[in-house]
Amino acid sequence: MSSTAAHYTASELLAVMSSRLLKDGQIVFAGVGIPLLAATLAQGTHCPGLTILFEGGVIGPVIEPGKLPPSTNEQRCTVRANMVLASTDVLLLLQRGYVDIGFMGGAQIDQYGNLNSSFIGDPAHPKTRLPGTGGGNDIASLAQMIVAMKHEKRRFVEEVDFVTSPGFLRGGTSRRDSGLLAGGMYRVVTDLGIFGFDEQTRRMKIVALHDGVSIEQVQDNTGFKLEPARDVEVTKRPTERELEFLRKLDPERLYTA
Amino acid sequence: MSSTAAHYTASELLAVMSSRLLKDGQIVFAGVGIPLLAATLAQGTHCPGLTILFEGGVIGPVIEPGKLPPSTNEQRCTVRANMVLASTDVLLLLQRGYVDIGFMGGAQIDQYGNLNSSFIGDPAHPKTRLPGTGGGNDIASLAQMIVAMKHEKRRFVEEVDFVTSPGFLRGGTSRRDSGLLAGGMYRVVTDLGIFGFDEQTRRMKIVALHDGVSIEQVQDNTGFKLEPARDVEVTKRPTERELEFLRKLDPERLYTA
Amino acid sequence: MSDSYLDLRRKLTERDRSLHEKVVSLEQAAALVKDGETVGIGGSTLSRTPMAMVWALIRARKKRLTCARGITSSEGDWLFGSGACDHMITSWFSQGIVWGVSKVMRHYTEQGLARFDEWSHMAMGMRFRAGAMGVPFLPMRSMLGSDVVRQRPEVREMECPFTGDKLLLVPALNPDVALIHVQRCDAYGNAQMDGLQFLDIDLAMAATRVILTTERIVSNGQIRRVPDQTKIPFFAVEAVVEVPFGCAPHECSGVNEPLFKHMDYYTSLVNKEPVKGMAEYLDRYVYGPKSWTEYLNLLGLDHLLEAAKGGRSVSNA
Amino acid sequence: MSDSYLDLRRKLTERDRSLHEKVVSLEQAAALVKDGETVGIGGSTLSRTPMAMVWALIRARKKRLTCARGITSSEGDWLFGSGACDHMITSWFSQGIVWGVSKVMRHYTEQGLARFDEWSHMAMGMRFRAGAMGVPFLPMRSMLGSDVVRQRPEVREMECPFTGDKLLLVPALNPDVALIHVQRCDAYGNAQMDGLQFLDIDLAMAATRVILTTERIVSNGQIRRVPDQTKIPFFAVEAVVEVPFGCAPHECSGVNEPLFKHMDYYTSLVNKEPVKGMAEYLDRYVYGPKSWTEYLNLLGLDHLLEAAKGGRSVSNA
Repeated sequence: MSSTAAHYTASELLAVMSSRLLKDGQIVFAGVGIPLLAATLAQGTHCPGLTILFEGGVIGPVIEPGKLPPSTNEQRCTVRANMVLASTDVLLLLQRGYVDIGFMGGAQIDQYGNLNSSFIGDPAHPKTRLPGTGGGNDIASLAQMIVAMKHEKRRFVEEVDFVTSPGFLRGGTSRRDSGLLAGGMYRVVTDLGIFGFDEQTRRMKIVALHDGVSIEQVQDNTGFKLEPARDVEVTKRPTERELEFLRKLDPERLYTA
Repeated sequence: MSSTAAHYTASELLAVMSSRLLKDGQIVFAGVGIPLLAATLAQGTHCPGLTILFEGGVIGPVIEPGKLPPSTNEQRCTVRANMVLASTDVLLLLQRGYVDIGFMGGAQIDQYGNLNSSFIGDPAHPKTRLPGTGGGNDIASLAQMIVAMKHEKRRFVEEVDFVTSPGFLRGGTSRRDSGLLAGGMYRVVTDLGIFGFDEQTRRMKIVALHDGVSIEQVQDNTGFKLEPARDVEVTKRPTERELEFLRKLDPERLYTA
Repeated sequence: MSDSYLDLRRKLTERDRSLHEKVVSLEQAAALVKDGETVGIGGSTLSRTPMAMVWALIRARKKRLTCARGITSSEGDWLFGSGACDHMITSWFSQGIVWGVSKVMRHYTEQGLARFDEWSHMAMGMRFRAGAMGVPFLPMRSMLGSDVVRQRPEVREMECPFTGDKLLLVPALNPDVALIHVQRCDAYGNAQMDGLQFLDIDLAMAATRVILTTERIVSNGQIRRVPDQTKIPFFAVEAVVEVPFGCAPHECSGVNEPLFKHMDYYTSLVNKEPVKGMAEYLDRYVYGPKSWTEYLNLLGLDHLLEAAKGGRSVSNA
Repeated sequence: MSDSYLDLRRKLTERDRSLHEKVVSLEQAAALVKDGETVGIGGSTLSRTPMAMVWALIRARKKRLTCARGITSSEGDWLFGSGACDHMITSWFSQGIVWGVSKVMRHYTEQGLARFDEWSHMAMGMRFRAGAMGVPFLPMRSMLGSDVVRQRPEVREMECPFTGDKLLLVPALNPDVALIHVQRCDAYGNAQMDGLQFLDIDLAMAATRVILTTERIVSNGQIRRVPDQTKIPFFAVEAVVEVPFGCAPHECSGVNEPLFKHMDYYTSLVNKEPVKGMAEYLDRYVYGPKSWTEYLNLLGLDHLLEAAKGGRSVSNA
């Protein structure tokens, strides 16, 4: 491994690890930031046939290095796309079942994979009003999810203050019982490891650790008890090729600093 | 009155009389044949600001003399239109309330203005299976209606074999009770006269007779009892200008023979 | 039609939805349709009917298809008369207003040989739209009170929980396959269409898979230059067939007007004797020719070019 | 919002829906919006925001507006900060992802000075679509189970009478007026738009009346040459205002990219002191200039031309 590959930021690690979870031929509903970088990286490496959808109403755009869109509702998202359609209709593709993976970032997540981007504190008298769901609730309600986020104790809480985007709600069959028949949390990717959810309890578990990270370190940074899966793997460090691709894509380090 | 105006066909009479019922600025959902001729004639005479909608998905086309469309789902309908949209969406304009008048022909009508274009005889074992509703049911359910048709006893029946396009159903408040909150039959135009519907009973009544037509003659050609309105008017004969316009519009006499 | 929500989703995920070439022949496309399937037919009345594909299905001797279309014209005659289809779901079924009532439709429905389920045109639109949206129904305000609704045990009436209004709920219609003809698409199936869209976009998204026929295949680069003109995304499409004049004798907007003389000949032949006339027509025009091009030749190049002149010039006005 | 079906229809019929010219000034258009009305805002986040119209409403000292938009950006700040609006109905409300959480939104919502009703983005789309379709609700499958739905007494859950699935019914949203910016329209209001449509078409048809701002007014003849490109019909439109760069400092597809430097300046100013910073900004940029052109001048011609270069070249790739 070269010296370039030896140095990378936490964001670069997130992007690389997430990209490796994507499979060729998948249709991925991506947010801007790490998800878009990761999906574009996947296209450039092992997934030439991956299709990106944007919430603004875009199918299959080409992301130009150095011209990352500032939101999924901006004209840069439409560059050399295969199709541009109404936002409602691109969201309905989730409901129809056309989307393999919903891929977004997260501010706060709990043991059942529920995400909060609405309120810190009591929603009736919030300490902080956050921007809200956007399409996050729809994506998380209707597709298999990958979430990429920094691993901090204040972000990994036992129970989120507010379920903006549903994971497995209160675990067990509660998601399906609520009427959410499809989708659900698949993986959470952090700068410490990769996490999945138990098939029965739907609680978060450790699937893999990044090189040099211990289970204790993960547990210390998590606000609830994390069980390891039967065989916790160790991920392979980002390669030079992956990092070069990312740095070309985001030369100003808007999302990878 | 010139000698040209003295001679006209029953179809020409229908087109002229119907056109005079239209008001400037109205939005008219028109079928091909007499309705389209009448609406175009109205545009050329007293309604320059009349807008025609077609079931295929057209707003505000310009009908070229000699190039009448063979159906409302044909490209000739789109010529110099203001907008072309999905059929479902043009039909939804009826439901939204954007259409002042639905205007169509009829094969069989009853005393409450119900139209049949589906079955002659028992629907379970029909003597004749007719083509069906198309958008007729939607138009009659959602807009004020003008119907233009030949006045024959077999077409003006006490009760239609099958209610394809609803008039006032079984009279009284039955239309509204069925959930049809808006619209309803406004006028039936025939080669004998113009007919409306009683505000209470919703039975058909005579509003006007064409020049030289008697109430007896109308009753003889009608399969149910027709009450005259309080003041039955006599319509003014088609003018030379109206007939010339129609003959220029349909030089091959496809619809006016 | 009675697939559960998860079944409908599963059927989509079973297909290869990556951006890949899917250009095939008419015969190969016909082989993708199985006997007994529900087939949604694009276009309306005489317009943008995927006639070449219907022709190919009949030649491939399909059986027991259930077909659904907004408004049904002579392609419905063909489907009933050939025995390919014994069940039409549509709002209107004849050959076209100018030819009166189809005697072929009458023969098959009045004799109980085939089924014609009548819905209002908007109801057909709502059923495809519900299917496209991934919901089991949509609410609407027409068809209520009429005998059309009394013939349709598939619907439900409800009292609106918000307003108390009476509403009609029509169930989603998710065909196994949709046949759609467009003016142009790329080899992956990104389709752009001109003029009237009819119900085609909802139909495409409601169906489990789409077979596209197209006047011409253009490059993906051409599609990507105007992505806001793409109406059907490649991942909904299973096969692409390039078929010039693929709607003849019906029209294709900007390409050709209907071949009226052929339609006149056709309707007089089959309406005189619905069974024998249709057998004669199918033998000569559907089973007889070796290819779609030979079929077009039978229609007559002069007639075709005249119709094409009318089609191309429609927006000159 | 609680109008009955017949009330909604009546409001449409009260308008002159004939094909007539309706070009007015920004000030005249602003006078068409009444205090307390519900205003739907077209575009999304930083794109095709009808900023000139929002600017004009604030200058006209509108009060107690309820505003609804798919995704809300700095125009929401302006509306809260100016006192024109005390109630936003939207799925997301900040200045844009790159600037973090809006301190203006936080100040007004956390202090209870204004209301921010949160719906999922698709729910906003469904609410406008229901309004556009003339139905009181549409069914959907997201928001269920989440706390977002628990905050929304407006919705109903139902068990599907066809499938038994649990569904969420969201009520139609029919704004009194919709503000929509397009690349071009004619003097009658036939509007054509390029690129992302967002929720605008449903919003236009849901609203009782539409105020269009447009980069340029084209002839009706130009519209009629490509009627399948018209997205909003003239009869939905009450007023047309020609406003070049009418979305600045936001973007308009093919016209200009966002004016990022101005947005950076704006966010740093208002997020430092949400009330005082906003007052300063509004004084300088909204109340101060004599005209929209003078406002553009304040943004800086160099900045504007740079953004226009980016906007025009976006499809060159």
